[in-house]
Amino acid sequence: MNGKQVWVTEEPLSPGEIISRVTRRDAGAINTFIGTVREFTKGKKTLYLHYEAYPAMAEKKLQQIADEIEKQWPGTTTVMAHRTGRLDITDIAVVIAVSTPHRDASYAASRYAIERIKEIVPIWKKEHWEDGEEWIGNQKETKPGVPTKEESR
Amino acid sequence: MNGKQVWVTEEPLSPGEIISRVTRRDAGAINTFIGTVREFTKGKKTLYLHYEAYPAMAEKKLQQIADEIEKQWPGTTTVMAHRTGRLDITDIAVVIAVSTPHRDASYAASRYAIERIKEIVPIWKKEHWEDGEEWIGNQKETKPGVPTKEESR
Amino acid sequence: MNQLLFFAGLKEAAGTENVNMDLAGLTVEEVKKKVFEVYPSEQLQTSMVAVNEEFAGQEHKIEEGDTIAFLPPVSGG
Amino acid sequence: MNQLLFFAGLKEAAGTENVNMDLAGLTVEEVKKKVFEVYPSEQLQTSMVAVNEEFAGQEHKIEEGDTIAFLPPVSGG
Repeated sequence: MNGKQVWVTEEPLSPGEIISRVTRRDAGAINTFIGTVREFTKGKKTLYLHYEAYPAMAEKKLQQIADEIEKQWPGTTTVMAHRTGRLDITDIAVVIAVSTPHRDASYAASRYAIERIKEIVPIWKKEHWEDGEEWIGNQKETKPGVPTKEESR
Repeated sequence: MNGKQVWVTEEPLSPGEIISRVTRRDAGAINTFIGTVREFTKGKKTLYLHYEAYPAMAEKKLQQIADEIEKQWPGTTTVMAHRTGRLDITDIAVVIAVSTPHRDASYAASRYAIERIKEIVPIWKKEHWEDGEEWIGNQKETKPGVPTKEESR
Repeated sequence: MNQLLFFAGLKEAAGTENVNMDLAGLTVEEVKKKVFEVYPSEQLQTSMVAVNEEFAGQEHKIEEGDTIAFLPPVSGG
Repeated sequence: MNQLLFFAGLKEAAGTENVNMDLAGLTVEEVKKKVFEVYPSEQLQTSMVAVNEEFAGQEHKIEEGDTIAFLPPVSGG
């Protein structure tokens, strides 16, 4: 595929391939988080999703998160990919893989990555149901317009 | 491969294949933990490892952990596999994959699984260095001979 | 000249994904007001603003050539 | 008759991975002592005992045909 550490793509994501990118001799633990399209949310049946990104900025922000992780948990390797376009039920929307010397950091860094993605990466999800569609926003219930933990310039 | 939920094998483990087993329509999150063979531990260079299991009991205990998880986090699907025999640096020793409706439970259940494996599953690791070899035990630093959290019959 | 980008619900509300306006010298806050006059969408109020692919605060000053993106609350992952 | 199983370091210390002994009626604690007389390995003291693939406490009574496994502290994962 490519040698990138983070990317946004319309192509299906391969967890196995992403895991192999973080595998290395000085790591003993790899944690992976995969977000998939769930059929029912709060009792409502989703038919499919559509993800839209601001691709250049999304990749910048993913890279920022990877850098934050490697600063906060030294010795961590992070690879993250987000898919855009139409995604059907069970399709993979996001894959985060982190490798660390020991397991504690692998869980912490992986969790940090997904929370930060939901906070600062410009990607949006539109849910399509039988009776309509809607852009989903503010999943983290952060105050609109205020980039949490993000330094405003 | 097979339709099992847990297994012990001498064959290489495929994270991608194991992840596909927990993928399902009512899950939105998949967390995976992979334990790999690290080259250096406390400054000492490992050449390779040898894992030995009490296979029948190990699979029983893995199944018990999967059952504990599905009781503690309803709606979770767990698949776990542990490799035995000789493993070289970067080889995968264990793969845990859990799928849950939401991400919180995926992290908690995955973490629970690896901690329990290190507590109650009869599998042993022998480290091989340039100048010797040693069976590793009691990684969790539990009191020897006392099965933690395990009900004695 | 500055390029303005709209995404997701905001793009649908504005009926366009990008438009050119001359906004150099204005602050982000002033830009928001000005754009709201042309595209009076409630979502503009709750959106973050990115200048040249970086989040920008209300006081940030726009320069000639800057790309200004209006980002509704994100929902990736 | 009962089958005894040794694993990992204990297997190496005992020089065998399984042996048959008649232990029915004894408790796990008594079995440990008896086996220690034959295989005086320190590791036996720090091992857990499983009877028929389930962890067994010190008071657990062995029955005819039970398989008894001596398990050094585990180190999988």
